[in-house]
Amino acid sequence: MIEYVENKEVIAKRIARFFKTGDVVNLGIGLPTLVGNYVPAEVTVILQSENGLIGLGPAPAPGASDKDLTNAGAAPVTILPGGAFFDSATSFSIIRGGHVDYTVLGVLEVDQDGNLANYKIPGKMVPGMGGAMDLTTGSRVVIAATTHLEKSGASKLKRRCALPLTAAREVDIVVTDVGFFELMGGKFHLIEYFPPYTPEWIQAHTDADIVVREGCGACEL
Amino acid sequence: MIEYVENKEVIAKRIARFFKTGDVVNLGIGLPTLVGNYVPAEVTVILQSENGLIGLGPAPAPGASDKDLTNAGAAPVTILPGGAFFDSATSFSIIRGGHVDYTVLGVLEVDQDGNLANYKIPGKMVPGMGGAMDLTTGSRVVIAATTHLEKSGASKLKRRCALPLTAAREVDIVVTDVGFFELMGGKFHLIEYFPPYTPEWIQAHTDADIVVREGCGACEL
Amino acid sequence: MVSKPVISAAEAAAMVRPGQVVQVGGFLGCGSPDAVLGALASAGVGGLTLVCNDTAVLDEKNGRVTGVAPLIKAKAFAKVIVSHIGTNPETQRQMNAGETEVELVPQGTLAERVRAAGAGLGGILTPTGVGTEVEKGKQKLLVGDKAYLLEEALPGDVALIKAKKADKAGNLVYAKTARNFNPLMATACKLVIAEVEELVEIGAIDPDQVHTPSIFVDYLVLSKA
Amino acid sequence: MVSKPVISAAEAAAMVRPGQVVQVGGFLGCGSPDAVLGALASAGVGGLTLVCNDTAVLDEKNGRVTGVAPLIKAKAFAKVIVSHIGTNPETQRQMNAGETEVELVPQGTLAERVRAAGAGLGGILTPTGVGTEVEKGKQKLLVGDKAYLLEEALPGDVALIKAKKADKAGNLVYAKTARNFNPLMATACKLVIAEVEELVEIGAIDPDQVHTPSIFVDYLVLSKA
Repeated sequence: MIEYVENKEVIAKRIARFFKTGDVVNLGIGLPTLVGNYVPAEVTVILQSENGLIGLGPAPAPGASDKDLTNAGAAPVTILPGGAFFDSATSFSIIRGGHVDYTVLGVLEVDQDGNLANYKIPGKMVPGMGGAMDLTTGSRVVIAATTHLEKSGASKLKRRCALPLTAAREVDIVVTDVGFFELMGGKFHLIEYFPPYTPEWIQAHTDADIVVREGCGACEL
Repeated sequence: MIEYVENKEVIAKRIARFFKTGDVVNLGIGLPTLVGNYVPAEVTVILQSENGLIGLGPAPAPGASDKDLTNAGAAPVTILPGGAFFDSATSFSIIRGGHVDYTVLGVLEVDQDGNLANYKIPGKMVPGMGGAMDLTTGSRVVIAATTHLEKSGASKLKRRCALPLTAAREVDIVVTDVGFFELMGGKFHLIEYFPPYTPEWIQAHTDADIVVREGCGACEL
Repeated sequence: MVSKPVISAAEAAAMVRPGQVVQVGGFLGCGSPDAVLGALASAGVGGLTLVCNDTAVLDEKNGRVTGVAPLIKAKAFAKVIVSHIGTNPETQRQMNAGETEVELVPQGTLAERVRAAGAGLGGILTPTGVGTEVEKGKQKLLVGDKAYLLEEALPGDVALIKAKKADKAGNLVYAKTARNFNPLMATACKLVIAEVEELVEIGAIDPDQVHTPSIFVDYLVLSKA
Repeated sequence: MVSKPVISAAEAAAMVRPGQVVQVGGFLGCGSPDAVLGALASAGVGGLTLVCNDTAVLDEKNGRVTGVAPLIKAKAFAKVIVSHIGTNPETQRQMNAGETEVELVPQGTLAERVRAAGAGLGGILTPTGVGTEVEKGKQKLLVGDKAYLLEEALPGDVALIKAKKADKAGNLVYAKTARNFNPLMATACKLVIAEVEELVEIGAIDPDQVHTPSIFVDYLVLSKA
């Protein structure tokens, strides 16, 4: 009997492995931000932040923050040598224009048609979409990052999103703490599972159509 | 008997008097460029050039030209302190966005409905519209600058343009070497005449409907 | 070049009339014209429509109140047009209580709508929002075989923006990510008031490095006057 | 940051394939990538579509031949999409003789169409050209009570652009009016080759003063290599 234990590090670690040197990546607020901590030292990704910079660096040393230099979550950040600042129109030209390779974002719901909801629970919580709709529309690869189950035990991967959509059929990859999935033909295709979870456990605990891709293997993270 | 003698200086001098300090002005290639020579010393206009600068200065001293600094006619120019350079999208945002007060441009034909033709004589000469269509669409006041008669003696002011239009109903003011006209209600309204020409001479030598505005007076230039 | 009047934050705030559409620069407070916004909150003007990236941060427990948040609290706005309200719970409360109308716009669409107004365009065709609630009430057009929403230009009456530096003619230079919507709003409004930290002589800014040309700017306010 | 390959003008020219849409920066030759254009003329590629502000200056009598003019003379283009051909009589001759197709586009519309392609927009609504021959074959739309033409995005295969300075990552800074269409074309094409006069180390350009961020640029060519 496998017990589910939420594990955000596993998600961040697996996502970090997708990137190769030179890729332009936008990491959403929250869980996706963790991905930056696990990019291998030999890979140089270029981080974009939609509030207006490319070449995002690590958090500043204590006391060294600059009121004019924040990320899209208003946290103080730094810029790496060779980075650049620009206005919001240029920022979203970069995003919508297809110049971002990967966008990683958090999820309220994601379904097997590649739909994603994360900006609005009508009547309850309405943070707004911010840049997420443009990011999912424009990025070459959209990665949804999410724990596999709600605290309640409900599946975050759905047959069909019930909440208002942030992105219609835009999600390419979903990485949870039990495995990584590609979206294709209206199904979640399991590409890798993260032990102790097994393909059987994943199918039993996901309220959606899952295909175990030929060659699907275990991935230790 | 008054004999018509082409006089471009008169046109340039009269146009220069329209401006007040702070006005943003675009002067087209050719005759309109002369206007810059006659702006009164106490008036500071801001000249815009659609190839990407604001704060156009005088021609450089001989030997001091910069290959990277030209006007829209590819002539070497200078920039005044407080000027700025920008790309072509920004340049036309300034123009189309209504941030240019006056545009002065040359004419093949201008008619009493405010139509203007200056970019194409089908089968003969097709220079292209360059920035003229945007300039006439976006500028607050469009001034057409033209000699009153062709070399042939034909009227440049028409009832209806025969050539393909650069601007449809966009011309506000026409200044020729015999007088200055406002376009209103499908007629040329004569506001000032330039002696030795008289309102009667102008009406007799213009193939269009001319109203002599009440208070129309002589203007010595 | 012609010099622009340098006025106080209070004088700037007094130019904002009830019912106007006010575009305010800043991204969660970074790059907001705080002195002018403070004066505007004191002036107590109401019934405004806000165009801004977000309604900034209202987290009084932790002492973090940024950008337009005090004006939200003071109910200066009848309507807000923004991409994000998640860091200002008061906006959401007012929305749910029917006190303030909230129009949520994707951030890139908001940027293009403001830019389009400044550029004299009627609007733009964006793929963003197709297949979502954002497409409600909008024209959908095909270009080639791809669907786009027609998003209309969004002009304003007054732009309250923030730059790092101005010359006396009003040429502006922004700093780092405090740039965001500021240069766009400078083009899109009838009246443009720029708050700056530093004022330099005309000619002191390299014309290749001007972010907002002077002709867009009507008044200057010094952040600490 | 990742460094971009520095290649020769001939290597750059060899990347342009027959039949491609080539966007070339420059305004009557000011800000054109002359070394790359020279190599392209030597390479003798044909059947291209040119997107450029104009067809530059061809005035051999007075020794003035700039920008794309030699390529026009060499009949490299099956089609040119430009705002102006008045300073290159050979373009007009080829047009009248039916040798080259010429599409004239208002300059501001050309700038927005190129920008729209780079920005992932399907197109823009512009008032420019309403009531003229430019509106032929285009959708006319009302926003409020004003008429606009729908002008579609204009993407390219290859951008040949010119900047004053690059760092090794490919961040670009333009000089004066040599900027013109260059930054727009950098965003709108699959392959972007930037000719520069000066190459500096990564970190030597202030990130607030970058005109074209490095991610748009694929290759660098030194003007005098």
